[in-house]
Amino acid sequence: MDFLIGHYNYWIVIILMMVGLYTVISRGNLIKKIIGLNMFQVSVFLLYISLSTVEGGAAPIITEGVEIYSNPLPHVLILTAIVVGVATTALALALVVRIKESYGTIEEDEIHKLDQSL
Amino acid sequence: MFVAAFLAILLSMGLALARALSGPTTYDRIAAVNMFGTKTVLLIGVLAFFSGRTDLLDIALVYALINFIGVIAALKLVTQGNFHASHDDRSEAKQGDAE
Amino acid sequence: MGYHISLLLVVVPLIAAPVAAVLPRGRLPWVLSSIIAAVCAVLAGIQLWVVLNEGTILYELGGWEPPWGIEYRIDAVNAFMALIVASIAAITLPYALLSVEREIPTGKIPLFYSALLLCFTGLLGITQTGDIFNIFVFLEISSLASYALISLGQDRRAFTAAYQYLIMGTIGATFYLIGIGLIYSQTGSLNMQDLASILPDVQQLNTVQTGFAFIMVGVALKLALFPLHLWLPNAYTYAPSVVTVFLAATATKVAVYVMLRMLGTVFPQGFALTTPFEELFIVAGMAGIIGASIYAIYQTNIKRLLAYSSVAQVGYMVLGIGFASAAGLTATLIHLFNHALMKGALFMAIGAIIYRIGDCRMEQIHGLGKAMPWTFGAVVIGGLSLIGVPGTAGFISKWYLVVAALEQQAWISVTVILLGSLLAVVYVGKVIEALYFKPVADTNKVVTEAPALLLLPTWGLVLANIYFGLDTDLTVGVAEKAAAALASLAETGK
Amino acid sequence: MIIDIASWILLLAGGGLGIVGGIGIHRFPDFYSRLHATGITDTLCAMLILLGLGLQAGWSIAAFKLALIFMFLFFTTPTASHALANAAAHSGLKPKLSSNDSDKQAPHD
Amino acid sequence: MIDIIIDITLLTFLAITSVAILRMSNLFAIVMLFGVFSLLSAGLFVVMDAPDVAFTEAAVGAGISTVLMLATLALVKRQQKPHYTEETPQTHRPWLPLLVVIVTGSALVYGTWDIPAFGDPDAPAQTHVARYYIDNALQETGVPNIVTAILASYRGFDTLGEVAVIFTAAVAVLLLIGGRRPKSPATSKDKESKIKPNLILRVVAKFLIPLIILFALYVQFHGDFGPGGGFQAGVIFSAAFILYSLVFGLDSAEKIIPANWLRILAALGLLIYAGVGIASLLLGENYLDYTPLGSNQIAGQHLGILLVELGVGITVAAAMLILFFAFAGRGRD
Repeated sequence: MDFLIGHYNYWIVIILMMVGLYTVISRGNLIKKIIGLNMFQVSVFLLYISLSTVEGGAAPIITEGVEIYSNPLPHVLILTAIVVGVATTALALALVVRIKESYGTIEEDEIHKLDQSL
Repeated sequence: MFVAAFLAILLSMGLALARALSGPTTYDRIAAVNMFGTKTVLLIGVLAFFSGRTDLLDIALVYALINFIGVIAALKLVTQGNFHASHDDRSEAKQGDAE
Repeated sequence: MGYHISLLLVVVPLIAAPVAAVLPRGRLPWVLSSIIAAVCAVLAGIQLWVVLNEGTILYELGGWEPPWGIEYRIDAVNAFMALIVASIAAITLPYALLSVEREIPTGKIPLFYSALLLCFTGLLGITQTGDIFNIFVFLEISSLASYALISLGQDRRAFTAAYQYLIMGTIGATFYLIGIGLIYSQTGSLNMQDLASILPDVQQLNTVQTGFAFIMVGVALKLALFPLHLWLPNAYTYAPSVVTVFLAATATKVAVYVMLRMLGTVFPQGFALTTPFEELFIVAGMAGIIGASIYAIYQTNIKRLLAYSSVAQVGYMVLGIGFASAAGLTATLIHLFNHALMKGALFMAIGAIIYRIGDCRMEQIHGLGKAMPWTFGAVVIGGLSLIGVPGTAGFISKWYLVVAALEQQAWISVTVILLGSLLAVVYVGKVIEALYFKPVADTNKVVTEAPALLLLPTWGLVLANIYFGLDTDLTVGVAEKAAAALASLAETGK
Repeated sequence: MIIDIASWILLLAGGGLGIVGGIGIHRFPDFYSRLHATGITDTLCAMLILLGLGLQAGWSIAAFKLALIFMFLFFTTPTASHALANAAAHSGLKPKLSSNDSDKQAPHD
Repeated sequence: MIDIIIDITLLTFLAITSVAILRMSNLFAIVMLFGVFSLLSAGLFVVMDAPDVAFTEAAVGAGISTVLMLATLALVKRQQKPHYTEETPQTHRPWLPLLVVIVTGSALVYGTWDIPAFGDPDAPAQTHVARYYIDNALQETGVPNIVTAILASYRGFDTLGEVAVIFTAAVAVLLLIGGRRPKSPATSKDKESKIKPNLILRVVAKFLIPLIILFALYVQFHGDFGPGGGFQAGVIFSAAFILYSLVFGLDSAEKIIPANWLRILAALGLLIYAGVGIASLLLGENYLDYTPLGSNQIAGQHLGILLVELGVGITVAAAMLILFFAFAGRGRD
């Protein structure tokens, strides 16, 4: 039981990651792929923050009378990773806009067909 | 007592989520997402007092703000179909499709 | 001030990038970028000299001792890689001026150079740092910049190529991030040296092994290891010429470096042997050499042909890593350098062709060998180097690779390496045949030699190919020292 | 003590309203009645809970922040509901009692 | 105990949402649900004692990303295709992705089998480097918020890289969809003369925007003591202008902040950050060592962190606005 509670977070996070990854690699719609990629990344953030949690800990802001803090280092790493995530998303969306403008579609299959027929 | 509030909020979050998933119209989803967001704000507010870290209220504040902007943006997309006009110039958006 | 060189190498282009973005249109952004690249190449040269003569450079960023702060720890490997990246950039930028003016809309040129500088910063940042998370950050700077640069190609397929690269690259980076997280959960550290001292005690844990696997897969995606190479051919084919030159000569090389660093420094030596990874490296390397070379033979677009050949060359490098010996590592490092020279030269020559005739499909260049003798001379010598003809740089790297394979008595690998060269003869032969032995395509336009500003950098690299094929003291000497640095660090586990 | 009890009551009432709203958004037959359920209970529920928390906070910076959140929600929830209903009505969504509205009928432009 | 219940409930909600996103085909609904996904994960970050991360994820994931996705949907539907928001159903080769996912997932389950239990205070992650920060950050930097101390000082170079990443994104998006055609004055005049029916929204927005900007300033300068800092403040600041632009139109927003100013500001923020490092070099210390900036270590660190956070805030705010304006302005005639 302890093992289960101790790992519940990780396993749900793994499920989330895999749903995200599956969305990226199995769907043909370019926007949906990006959303899947985002879900994948956010789940990785959850993994990191799960690693940083300490039982009975408080947020890592030094306060009088608080002894136990959660681990601040993964927080910092994930702050950076979130920024990287939004940067990637913005760039990917911009590419989708351009693809739509030049191909008229955002479906992978149709784009592939258009390229073949060239 | 906080526990009761938590449970109530979680329950209504679940119900809102169910509506957001089931639709059926786009507006239903937006309304449900908005409600979900409000409940998240409250959850964090209660959490802030439960754990005695009132710093967390800043986050609740950001949630409220983001929720508002998200809803406005979604509405703008649904009603106008573009992001550059000022709000509710509907007629223009309809003919603006040709490039 | 000498002490700060390793840092300035990264910060100087980082500061130049935002400046370039706000400069007015015209040639000013190009002037700035060229100066910066030249400065960096000089700095990288000094850095290598200092490292070789005075030993490892340590630099504590923010003045915080590692592992609390981020640390630069420059040994021969870092310095060697930084020199490759910086000197390629310094040669590419003079070449860029005309090619960019032809291929990029005028209004976007300042931003183009800004993105190029950012990409350059990211690559240098990866080579310099001694912190595994810092690698991730700079990896993303260079990746984001390169997605944008690739998408600027003239064909609309550039957008899809960039998109595909973005998706696969981000999955790779995220895998790398997962790997770091898992390693961190069992070690509590992000500093490479610190990890190297902690990991031997925990290396039998599932978490560490899985973390290692995720890091390797993530990096393999970035370096386009066969069969994870799917993004590369399109990206190289449709990117603007300059971008192809720069990325082909540097980006995958830096990813190979990250893999080397992880295997050699961070993880205990022999760690890869406890997992099925060693075999995987050799198998993937061999599959890459054969598979990608065969693909290359069937291409009709020269850029695409060379892109597949790049995938094959990555196979050689990974094969060298797979031997897990000092000789193998030396061969990999030599090939890193030589391949940067030959692919740089080849893609520059292709860029010059595109500059003149706007295309680089096989049927378009039929019989042009006489019209553009210098450009196609560069193609021929680059091609010979790719095959590994004695007297060219390519021969040296193949030679050391074969020696490393013989040392292990890996006969299959030796066969594959030779077979790879044979296949290279076929695809390079196809290009040369088209150039000199096919009748001129019946277009009426008169094709003249490419402008000198394009030819000079190209021939710079071509001559380097020949020079480093004859005089091996520099490359082999440095590569041996670098390989020794990797191997010895790991052996003592310090 | 009195304040504590009052705050508990407010919290509970807010929580109860939240559930009612949740059931409402789930059970009502069409969009407008569902909006009615969320829009009204949401605002009141949020106010009650924030007020309950405010009593806990006393006069402090926390109370000020609560007031700000309160203001935000007070303005945003009804505005959003209003805009939403407005948009739905303009787009031709009719209040009706059948539940087989499909997504496709939702006007996208 | 209640912590764990909330944690588990929110995780379950997340799992449900993610599966729903995978299965749905209406892109608009997917984007809305992604907003929920992001908000939920931000809620989880709060529960797991990571307020700074929650702050950022809410502002960026639920805020900026969602708005950008909606803006993209608006652009993507422009050619009249009846089902622009529907993705076409997938039929081909479903087994390969499934195989990849199963292999990766199993590897992760294998990998987390002997990972320290959730919340274990003796895990290696908690005891090595992190311990040092918790014990010494306040004395060495004078900043009670350890996250800020690490972000801006101990790992300040990472953050410089992060600012460079966001700057790269701005450059990249400008390269891709920034160059918009000059608009004909006639159409914008048309817009001015239109009746503006949604009065309530306008009034409320006018009232809220100053408050939001005030809040952004508070977050910017309060980051040393509570959750927040340059990054979050930058996003909130840009949110105020995004709201303005949504309600009053892009043209009016661009009148307040012209596009080329934004480009200069984004570059300026990055230069401020990098420049602080150069200042430490000139004062004879290592790059980004803030100590020589002040009379003693604490004062120097304080000033350094303040300046650096300012640089972050400026670049982030400008870059976010560049992103939004580029998407919103695309396709404007």
